[in-house]
Amino acid sequence: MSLQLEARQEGEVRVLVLEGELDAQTVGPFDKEMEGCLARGEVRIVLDCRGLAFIASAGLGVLMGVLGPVQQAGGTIVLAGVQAEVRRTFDLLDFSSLFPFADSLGEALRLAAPAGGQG
Amino acid sequence: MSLQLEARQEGEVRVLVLEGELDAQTVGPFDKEMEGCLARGEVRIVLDCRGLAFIASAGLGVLMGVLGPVQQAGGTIVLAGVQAEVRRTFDLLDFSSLFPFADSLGEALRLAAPAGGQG
Amino acid sequence: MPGVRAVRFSLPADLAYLEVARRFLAVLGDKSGLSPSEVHDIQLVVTEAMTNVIEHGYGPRVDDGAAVDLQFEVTDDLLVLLLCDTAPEAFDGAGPEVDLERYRAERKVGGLGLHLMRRLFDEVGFMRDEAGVNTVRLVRQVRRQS
Amino acid sequence: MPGVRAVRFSLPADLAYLEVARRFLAVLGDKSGLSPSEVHDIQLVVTEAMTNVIEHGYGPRVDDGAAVDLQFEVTDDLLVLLLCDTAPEAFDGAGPEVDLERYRAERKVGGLGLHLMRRLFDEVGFMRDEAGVNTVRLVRQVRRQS
Ligand SMILES: Nc1ncnc2c1ncn2[C@@H]1O[C@H](COP(=O)(O)OP(=O)(O)O)[C@@H](O)[C@H]1O
Ligand SMILES: Nc1ncnc2c1ncn2[C@@H]1O[C@H](COP(=O)(O)OP(=O)(O)O)[C@@H](O)[C@H]1O
Repeated sequence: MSLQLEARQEGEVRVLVLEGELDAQTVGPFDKEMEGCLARGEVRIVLDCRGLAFIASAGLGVLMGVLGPVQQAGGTIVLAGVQAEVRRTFDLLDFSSLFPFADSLGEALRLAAPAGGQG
Repeated sequence: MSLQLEARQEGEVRVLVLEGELDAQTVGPFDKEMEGCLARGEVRIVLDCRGLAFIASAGLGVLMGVLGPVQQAGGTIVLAGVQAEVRRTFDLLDFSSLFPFADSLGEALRLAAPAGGQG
Repeated sequence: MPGVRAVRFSLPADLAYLEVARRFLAVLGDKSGLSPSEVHDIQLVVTEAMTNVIEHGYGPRVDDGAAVDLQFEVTDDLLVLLLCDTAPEAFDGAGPEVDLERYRAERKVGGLGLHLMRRLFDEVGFMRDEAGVNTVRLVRQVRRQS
Repeated sequence: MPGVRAVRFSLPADLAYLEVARRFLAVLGDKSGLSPSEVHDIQLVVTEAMTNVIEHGYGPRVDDGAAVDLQFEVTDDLLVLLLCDTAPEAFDGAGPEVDLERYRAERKVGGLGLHLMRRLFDEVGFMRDEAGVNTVRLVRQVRRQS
């Protein structure tokens, strides 16, 4: 299993569901998906991380790589339901301030929607 | 953890609850408990195996060691709620016919009680 | 179908590590796509072989650095397990077949471990090389999750 | 409190085995009485170090038998991890500190792995011996489950 990836559209928001563990072995499909969003101009992104148990720097590298372009295009990347251990990795790299974290998927969708966090 | 052992009396039946894994490392307390039962004449024994995930030959050796004396004293050893993998080890050694297996603890208690399996 | 290239691990020659061996084997079996019941058989056989190495091979006066080395490999249709130790005692696998009747009459006679190993694996070999390394080699056809 | 005498394991130098390494470390951490968060830190650091050995040390032309050897040891209050490989490339751990600003501006620049290793462990040492064995040595105080 390692990493399961699922994408769906919710109004103007692209939702990516991550389940499993994100490391250099499993990061490929996630990278491709994020680059695809960027290429298609789908820059309001929610990552549903409730099922994500682990993230290595390879996963953070992808996120950091797309964050700038996403923001320049007026978009955002909201992280929903991040588990404590995944959050810890963001904290260790001082990356937590760069992303909105939402406890629930609903809150994340509100933050990512046009009227929401990017106001 | 490895093996948790709990003993209690239910009427005339001694109930031993086994939780975890029974191997050469963890068999000591179980051996002692069974020998204690035998010494005290508590020969109507139910082993509650619902939480027992693994048994090695060391555990079966103890059982086989006490079975004869227990039966000679008019007693019985009933196995309750044995998981498939533990049962498999009994089967592999052709020991399954030597013990009454009960699906539930209630059935095991009936089989072990004076009016039960030992008639 | 996934295989597992040779993975080796080395555990202290101490019964307290039987459980660690089983957990490691569960990880490797899972990675190889083996069924839970196949994983159980592997755990059982390795528990028996490792117990024997510790109890009979090294014995009670085992020194602190003594280890049991395991190798796990799954190819397309073959599972190969190797257990290596440097116990002074050589063992060729010979011994009386287990006798169920004796088991009932006497108390705690041995022989169940080897019986299980032979019952569950197609090949159960014992070797000792010139360097004093003892190897138990266990081979069987892979039965995968359907 | 339980410790763990040195346990070693050897995995193929293949990113597909990062997950196996993490599962093994979870077993050993659990056996050593480490807290889940301590186990996570160990998994993270080993994932980073092993990824580097595979991607930078061995590189894309790695041969099939190449391995990464891990050793895990917990004494009373010290956790020592060793990662050994025989990659041709020597590495001394030198490199620019990670720059968060550059990270925002550029895309996928490196340096996060080493940063995490240094952030989480008291000692992060890189060595290469005459036999061509590279060792990463990671040491930190144990934080146990309360
Ligand atoms: N690794 C070994 N080194 C030395 N002797 C062994 C080894 N494995 C098995 N034996 C011998 O074979 C006998 C049978 O082993 P086994 O079937 O596992 O039963 P048990 O260990 O309960 O006696 C042991 O009692 C021991 O004398
Ligand atoms: N084991 C190694 N062998 C050779 N070079 C290495 C090794 N580990 C790290 N490096 C070098 O150090 C750099 C920084 O590593 P790291 O912080 O993990 O980031 P990344 O791997 O994402 O580049 C790598 O890009 C590589 O050049």
